[in-house]
Amino acid sequence: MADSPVAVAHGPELRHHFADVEQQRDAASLGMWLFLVTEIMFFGGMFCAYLVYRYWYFGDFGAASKTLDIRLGATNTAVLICSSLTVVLAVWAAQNGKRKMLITNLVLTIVLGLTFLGIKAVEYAEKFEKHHVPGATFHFEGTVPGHPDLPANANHAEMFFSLYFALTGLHALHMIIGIGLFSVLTVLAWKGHYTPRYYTPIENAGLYWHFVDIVWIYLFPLLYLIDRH
Amino acid sequence: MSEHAPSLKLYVGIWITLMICTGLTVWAAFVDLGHMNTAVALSIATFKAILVVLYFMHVKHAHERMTKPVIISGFFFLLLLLGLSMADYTTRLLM
Amino acid sequence: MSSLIFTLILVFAAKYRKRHGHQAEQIEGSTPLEIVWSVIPLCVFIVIFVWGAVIYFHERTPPRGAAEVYVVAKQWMWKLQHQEGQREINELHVPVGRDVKLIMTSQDVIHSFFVPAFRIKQDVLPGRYTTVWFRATKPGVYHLFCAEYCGTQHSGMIGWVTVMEPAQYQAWLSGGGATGSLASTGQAIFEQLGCSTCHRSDVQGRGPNLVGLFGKKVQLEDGRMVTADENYVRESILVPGAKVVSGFKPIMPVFQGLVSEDQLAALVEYVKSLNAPAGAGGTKVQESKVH
Amino acid sequence: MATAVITPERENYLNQEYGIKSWLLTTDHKRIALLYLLSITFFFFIGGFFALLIRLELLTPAGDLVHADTYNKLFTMHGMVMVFFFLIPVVPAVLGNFLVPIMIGAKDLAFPRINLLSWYLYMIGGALILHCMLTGGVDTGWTFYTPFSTAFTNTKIIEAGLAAFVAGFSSIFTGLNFIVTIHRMRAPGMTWSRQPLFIWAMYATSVIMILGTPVVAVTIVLVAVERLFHLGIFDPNLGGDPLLFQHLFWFYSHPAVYIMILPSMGVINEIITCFSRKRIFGYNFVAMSSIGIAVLGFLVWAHHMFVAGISLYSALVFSALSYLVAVPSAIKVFNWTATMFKGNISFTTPMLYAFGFLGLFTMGGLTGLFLAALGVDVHVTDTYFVVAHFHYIMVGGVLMGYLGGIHFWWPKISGRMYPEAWGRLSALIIFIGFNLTFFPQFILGYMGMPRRYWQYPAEFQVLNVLSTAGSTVLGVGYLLPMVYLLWSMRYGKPATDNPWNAAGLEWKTSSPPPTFNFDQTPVVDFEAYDYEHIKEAEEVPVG
Repeated sequence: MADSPVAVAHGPELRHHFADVEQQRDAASLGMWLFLVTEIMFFGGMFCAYLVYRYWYFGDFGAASKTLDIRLGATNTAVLICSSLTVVLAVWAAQNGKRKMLITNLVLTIVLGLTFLGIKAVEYAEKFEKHHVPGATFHFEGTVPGHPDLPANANHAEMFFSLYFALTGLHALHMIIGIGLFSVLTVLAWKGHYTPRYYTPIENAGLYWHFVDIVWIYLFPLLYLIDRH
Repeated sequence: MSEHAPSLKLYVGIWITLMICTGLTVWAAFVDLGHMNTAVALSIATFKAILVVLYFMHVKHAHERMTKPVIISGFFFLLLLLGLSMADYTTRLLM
Repeated sequence: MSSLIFTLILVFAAKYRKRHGHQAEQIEGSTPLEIVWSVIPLCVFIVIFVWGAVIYFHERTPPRGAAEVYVVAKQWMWKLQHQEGQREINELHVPVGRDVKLIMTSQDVIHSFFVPAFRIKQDVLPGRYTTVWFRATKPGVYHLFCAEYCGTQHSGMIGWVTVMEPAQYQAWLSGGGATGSLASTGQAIFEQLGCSTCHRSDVQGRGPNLVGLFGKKVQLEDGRMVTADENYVRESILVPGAKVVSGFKPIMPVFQGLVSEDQLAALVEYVKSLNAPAGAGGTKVQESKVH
Repeated sequence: MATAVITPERENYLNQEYGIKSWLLTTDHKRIALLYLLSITFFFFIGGFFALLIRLELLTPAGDLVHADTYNKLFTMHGMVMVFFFLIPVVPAVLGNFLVPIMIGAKDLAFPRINLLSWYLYMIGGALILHCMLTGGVDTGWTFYTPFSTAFTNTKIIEAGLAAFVAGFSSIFTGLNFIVTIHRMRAPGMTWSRQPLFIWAMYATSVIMILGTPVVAVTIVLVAVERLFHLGIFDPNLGGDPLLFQHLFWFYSHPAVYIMILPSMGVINEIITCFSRKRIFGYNFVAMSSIGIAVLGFLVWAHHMFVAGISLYSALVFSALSYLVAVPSAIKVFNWTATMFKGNISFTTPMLYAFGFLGLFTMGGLTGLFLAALGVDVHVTDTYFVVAHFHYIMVGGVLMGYLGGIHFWWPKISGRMYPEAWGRLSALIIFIGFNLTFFPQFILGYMGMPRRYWQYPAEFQVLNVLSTAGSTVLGVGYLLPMVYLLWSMRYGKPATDNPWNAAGLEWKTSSPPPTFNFDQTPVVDFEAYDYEHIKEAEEVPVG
């Protein structure tokens, strides 16, 4: 992603080409939402690939999905939901001019984001150990859920892991960008850049973060919970 | 940017609901519902996403009128992409 | 329609060209007119659509009893195998007036089998079969092109389709150096790979009995029904676990990477030949020779 | 030359500041439009040069001018440069950037800095593609079909993909900027139904840019990771479907055709009304047909794949839907024709281009109907028929609209008039050269000559020679405007504020406009194309 939502924001003063603050705010908000729509379509292409192959190779996908650690996945979901709460609290604090609360919540968000990435790194490491990373060294053994004597096709499992890495990798990249954004915002908030009159960057970065959260809300059941029963 | 300031209590309430839903998803995944498992998991995910969009992303009280149409059209075109692609994949074997 | 528009534009351009002291007459628009020129084209479009769709449907549905030719495309040549066992490269000989169905696959990238004179074109994909059919009506020699860009020698991946009178065709068939029908080649491979130990036709083996299988609906282990067509047989050889027949265990080894596309074509043809009344490969060849 | 037609030069966006920095760091939409004009023209001539080499190679049936691999790279780079670096940005980024804020009475786009960022992204993408060309190029065709692109070619796919990816984000940000601007920055009184139809066209274009471009971006990413990290998403050896790439690719690349043509249609509205001295016939229908094209355009992508191996049923659905999208295009053509009815038509250069547009676009559109007809498509797809078809739309349609627009607004952009006689001459040369180049290709395609052929059977030679001859004429036709427009910047007659006596806000400010477009925010109390109330000029100034 070449650009960050911060670029949507403007200097604290009313920029010359807007008639009033309200117009400026509405424009920034609309711009951010349009950017999120492009993000929906961006992930959408990958979801489309996922959907097609899951439809074709449901059993093999189920087998591959079973090797993912559901506890780590669920923990990460919870971590992200908590970070969404801290983000929304940060926005509220900015809105109401509570600088200390704003900074605390921004820092908490960064910490939670890093926790998520840490857990993700543990999961990736496990894939390397088990040779579940697509490529020449890929190796997979497992059976199709519900059919104990039907071995899963290793090629199709490799496709699952390809999609797993593509989807979670892209998501993690968004997380990293988000953490970078919040780091900048924390510094600026420390310097007292944001006031109840002007906090558009906090709000837009928040929208971005929630979007990344929503992507994970879908990724979790789609990747971890195929045919678990 | 809603004119009525949303309360902190609401945010915490939404957060608790989201956490409960996460637990629910995991629990439901281990219950055998046949083909309904996927549907249940996706319904819960969608419910969670709607909560986040409406309350955390302030869409419910958005000042900017275009926000809702923009989101809806985003999802509409995503469904078009998925739906029309699947129209090919689901009918290939019929021949 | 286009000539109507061009004429109108030219007439308007000439008639209403700028004249001094002349004012343009303002017209706001006309909803009835808009509806007329939306609905009429739409109706015309629907007619064209239906007409095109009918032709397409016809083109995509091969008739029964067509002679079959297996086509394997690779960078940058066409390899063709007749049921009778003849092999050709970049050339295809067919008799006039006979339906011919091509069962095509690619060893590498996407190609496209294009014979302009027959109005047929079909992409040839790696990893699966696509089919196309035609019936040549006039003896002659026609261009065969690759129509999907496939690399350096894309424009060199061309050949000829020779349409012959039936008698000449028979002469050509018997003149070629074929070592036996494609099905019999397939049978040899079938035995060589040890398929026959499980897929037995006399008693129930560990694998499904293949006699009479081709073209039938098959119930799978997970309850789905599929038609045993060329693509199904192909997949079941390469990746047997993908669609296991109900009542059987998934014990067949994977043959992906072990059989070539040419061998695969022979195997598919052999499985098909098991449908023939006599139950043995090679009967079709004799039948066609009798004619 | 500088006869005192107007008072000594007023302060405007061109003379307010000088120096390289004032251009490279500008956030003025008009200056950014000029930056785009320069860079896009540069890429147009690069793409055109490749086209000329392709035509020269095809002069003879044997592949004798360049090596087969070189030829494959030539048409790939021609396609990539023309599609991603010329056709998609040309009208929105040059004319759109210049005109959208002025036409709706705004001081600038909503996000001026993002606008500048878009240009820099475009330049980065452009630099990447140039570097890619100079260090070996790509030979997959601009379509990057898998598995050829992922597993077989040894050329610089990743770099070319990255170039397209970055350029894609340039157009996403342009689209985003336009949508917000049109929604939020309109001057008082500028209601939706008072906007020029060019604005509607830009709005529809932006919608496609925002919704479609990310999908092709992620598809390129998937191809790149498949090459780099051996993730197997399109790999047939793992059970992947090569057609999935085509689905994702055409989901963007078909609507991309409308990104190209819609803005030119917008330009045509402005030109035809002005030089017929008339209101547009059926404003609402023309406006809505733009939106209709944008939405329906997303429903038809698999008509590029009728022989690719998609299911019979989905082919039927996509064919039927393809006809729906033809209806709004037809509505537009009928309305333009009706607009001329009982008008007062003057044959200025922009109007000649508009005529050219109407003729060539109609021709391209109608052949599109043949291609959408399943039965016919099987025969002519992937042949020169398709090549001719999309060049009629893209070169005949888009470029005619663009050149018409450039001439029409040149007085506003540069403050000078272009030489009218030369303008008419070049319009004529381009029209003749274009038809000579591309009409023979329809016949070639129908005869069965496949596209992307380096050598071809001898029976196709006569038509190929005609086509090559036409392309040289066309080349001259394109060089002419560049020369005389440059000339006019210095020696052209100074333009008045409204040389065409046209309606629209852009003609109510000075030529060239001041930095913030209007000295005072205008209040709009008139309808679009209000030619009824514009007094006929004594004489339309003809150079």
